[in-house]
Amino acid sequence: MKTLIAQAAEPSLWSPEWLPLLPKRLVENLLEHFNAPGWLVSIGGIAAGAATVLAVFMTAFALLSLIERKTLARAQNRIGPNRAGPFGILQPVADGIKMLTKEDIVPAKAEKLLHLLAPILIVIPAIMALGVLPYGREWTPVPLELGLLFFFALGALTEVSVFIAGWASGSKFPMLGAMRAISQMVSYELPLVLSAIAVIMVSGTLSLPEIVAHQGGYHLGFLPAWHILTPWGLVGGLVFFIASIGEANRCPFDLPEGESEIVAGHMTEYSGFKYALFFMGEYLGLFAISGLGVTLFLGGWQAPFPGLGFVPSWIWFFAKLAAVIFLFLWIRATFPRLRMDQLMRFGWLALIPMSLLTIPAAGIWTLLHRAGHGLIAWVVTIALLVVPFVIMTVLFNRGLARSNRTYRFAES
Amino acid sequence: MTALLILSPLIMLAALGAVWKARPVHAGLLLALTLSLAGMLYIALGAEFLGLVQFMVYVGAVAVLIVFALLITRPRDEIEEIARRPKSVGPGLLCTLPLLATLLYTVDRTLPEAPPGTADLPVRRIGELLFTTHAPAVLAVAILLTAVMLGAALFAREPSKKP
Amino acid sequence: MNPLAVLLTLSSVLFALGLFAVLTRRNTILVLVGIELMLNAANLNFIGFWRYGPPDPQLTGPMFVLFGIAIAAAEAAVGLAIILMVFRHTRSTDLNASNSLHG
Amino acid sequence: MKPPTQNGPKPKSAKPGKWVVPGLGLLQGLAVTGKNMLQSFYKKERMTTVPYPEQRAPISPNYRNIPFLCYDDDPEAGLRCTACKICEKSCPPECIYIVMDRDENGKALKRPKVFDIDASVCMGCGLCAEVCPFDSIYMDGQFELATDDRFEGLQLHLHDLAKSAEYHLQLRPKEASEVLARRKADAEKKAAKAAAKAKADAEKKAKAEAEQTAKTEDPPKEEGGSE
Repeated sequence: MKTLIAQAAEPSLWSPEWLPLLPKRLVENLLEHFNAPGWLVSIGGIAAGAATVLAVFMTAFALLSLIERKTLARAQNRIGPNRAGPFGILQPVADGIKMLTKEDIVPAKAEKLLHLLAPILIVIPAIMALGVLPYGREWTPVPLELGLLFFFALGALTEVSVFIAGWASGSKFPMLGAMRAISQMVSYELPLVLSAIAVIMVSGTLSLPEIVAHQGGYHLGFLPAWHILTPWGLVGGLVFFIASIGEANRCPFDLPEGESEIVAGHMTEYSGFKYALFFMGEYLGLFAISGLGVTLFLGGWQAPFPGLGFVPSWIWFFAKLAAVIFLFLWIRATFPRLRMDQLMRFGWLALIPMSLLTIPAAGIWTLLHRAGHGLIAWVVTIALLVVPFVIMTVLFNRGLARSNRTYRFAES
Repeated sequence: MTALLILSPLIMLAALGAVWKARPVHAGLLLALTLSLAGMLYIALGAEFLGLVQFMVYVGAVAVLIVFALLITRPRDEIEEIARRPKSVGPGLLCTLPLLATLLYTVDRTLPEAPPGTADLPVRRIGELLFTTHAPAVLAVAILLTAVMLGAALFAREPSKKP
Repeated sequence: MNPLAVLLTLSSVLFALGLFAVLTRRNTILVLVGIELMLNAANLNFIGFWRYGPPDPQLTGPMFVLFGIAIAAAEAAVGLAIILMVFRHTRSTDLNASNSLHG
Repeated sequence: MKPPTQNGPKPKSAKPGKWVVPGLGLLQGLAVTGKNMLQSFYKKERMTTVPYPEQRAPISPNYRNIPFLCYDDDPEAGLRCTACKICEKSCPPECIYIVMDRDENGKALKRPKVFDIDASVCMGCGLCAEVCPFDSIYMDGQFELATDDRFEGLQLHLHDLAKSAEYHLQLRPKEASEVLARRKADAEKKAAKAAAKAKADAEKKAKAEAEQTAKTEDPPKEEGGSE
């Protein structure tokens, strides 16, 4: 046992940078100590790494369900849940118990097996997506060479599981809700992928840790080289962020399961823990997609200022993640829900052209930088992005001026 | 190799289900399952890029599209399907079995001792190849896809009701 | 057990199942399912020969699979659009019902 | 008849010179909620809600729910209600039930023996409070009426209904003070009248006695002449 403690006393094991990897290395040390076979050690390590990621994001999910309600409350000048535990800390526990004790109703006409399978199929891709993101300089649970493509492949899986959830409930309304949700997710995945392509083109790789490494360094001493701070990155980041709201079915685009819409969309016939699984899937999907946004545009675990080497890198990732998710909540507290046709028109006529615009802008940006003319690159890309926006505003205003509203009065 | 032996029977079963299942939506979902298992097989064989593209394009788009079409047309003919099955199975088998026999025969006869082959698929290499040697093909496919998108949108659009 | 043999039998079985589906299914959309199966069997062949064949710097196998996937997606989209048009016209997706040329 | 399509008023944003930049409106919306979010932490008047059971927001004086009977000082004796049953007759859903108190030999005592109000029927219209001539029944502001028994629990009896005048004063300061002032004035007037009457009686009695004493002195003198 003593050698284990000596091993565990390695300075680097307890250093804050390696803290998230502590369980994984402890399990590996333990297995090696009991000289387990090689493959068992690696499996144990992977399991421990996965367990840490899961533990981190389960607590984050519990906290987010509380923080969301408190932030929405604060925006509406009220306090938000503060009954369960001090400041409402135990509210997620209360919700969890409520969900567990609720009776699990399966409608008669439902396909029993698929009805059970759907919530599982929604949570699995969300959790798998969390495994790919680079959280810290040393902490990337699964450093995939095709991390980004893996991410969008999982996005495709959620659509099939949403369909199964809607169709397996048997009745018409969940099916309609599912069709709406799928058409929204499909049409919002396009700008998501297109704006990510701009990032791939600039950083030249599909692997997420390398994209974050590419965003290291500081221009002019203090300006971090994040993609969001470049003109094409700003537009791409905004499009990515708005598309991720659509992809996660969050507030302005939460038509499928909005309260005033078709009951709860594809989740109508679920109750009890299956319903909680849907929520877990939605929140983990929210974490995953905003984590990807942080990695692609906000420079993952890169520190904002040069002098902050002592702070462990994963702190920056989670700080940025918290900021992005606060923005989600803020937007949820502010904007009304879009109608289905407005939602689709906005997706196709506004987001996709803007994301298509970022790709040539990013191309020109890299070429000019490679040719050494940094300043010209800024000017050209800004011009390339701002001019179409101005043109669109002019057309928008002229259209607005010309549009005479036609009123149809009810026949008396 | 072991992954191959696990996945192949699964794919065969899922494909059989997709073909034989009376209820159309079940067949569609089983098709999605076959496609995702095939994607996993590609990844097991070392072609991750193709496996993930298969997931994204086939499972994400084509399978969902097929199942959507099934939803819209909502066929309820699984009863006649079973009723008329004996009549259509005979000729169907009559055509496919000889084809299967010849395929398996050719597989068995022409198979040299397979060298280990390369197990990795460098994505950067694919990118270079796509835009150098196969550049015209990529442009052609791009034009084709846009044409298909517009065509499909025009086809499926409701005839606009004159106000 | 030669892995290439396993792959090729798998793809040929898939192809046969696809053809069987195309021949016996009455619902046009499920005929499309059969076509997708056949295309997938072809892709599988390419990957099998690329993986267990001689090393190929030109990566012709994967290239073919990429274009195959793109074409299959396009084909599925157009096929379904046509099916929807026919369905709107004849209110049924039964393959045998749409055998009249007029109207 | 084709519905008249009429060019509506030009949208404000479309007037020339006023540019509408798409996306600016969104930021203004975010600014509003952001301001709310920030100020709710340090500005008191931002917080409109009150943690209910611990603190209670004051209810407005003209809120009315279920009536109550007012008594001056003693719940039994000081009860203003004289069981005149006017409120019982005037109650639209007839949810008031009064039985007059009678002493042992059946003489009506001006007091209710039984005064029941069915809270589940009472719709809080306030007619009983308007018609009551004896300022006895008023509308209460008490809304926590939840009981676990849906029949007997909602029957409010005399002891539930009787509440002190101070409660009334605290519930509706302005109205209660007027009633009290009026009652005090009536009481004084009555007392004054009673006092005046008492004085008058006293005088009459005194006069009567005086005459009687005078009569007892006169009759022996004129006794012979008057027969």
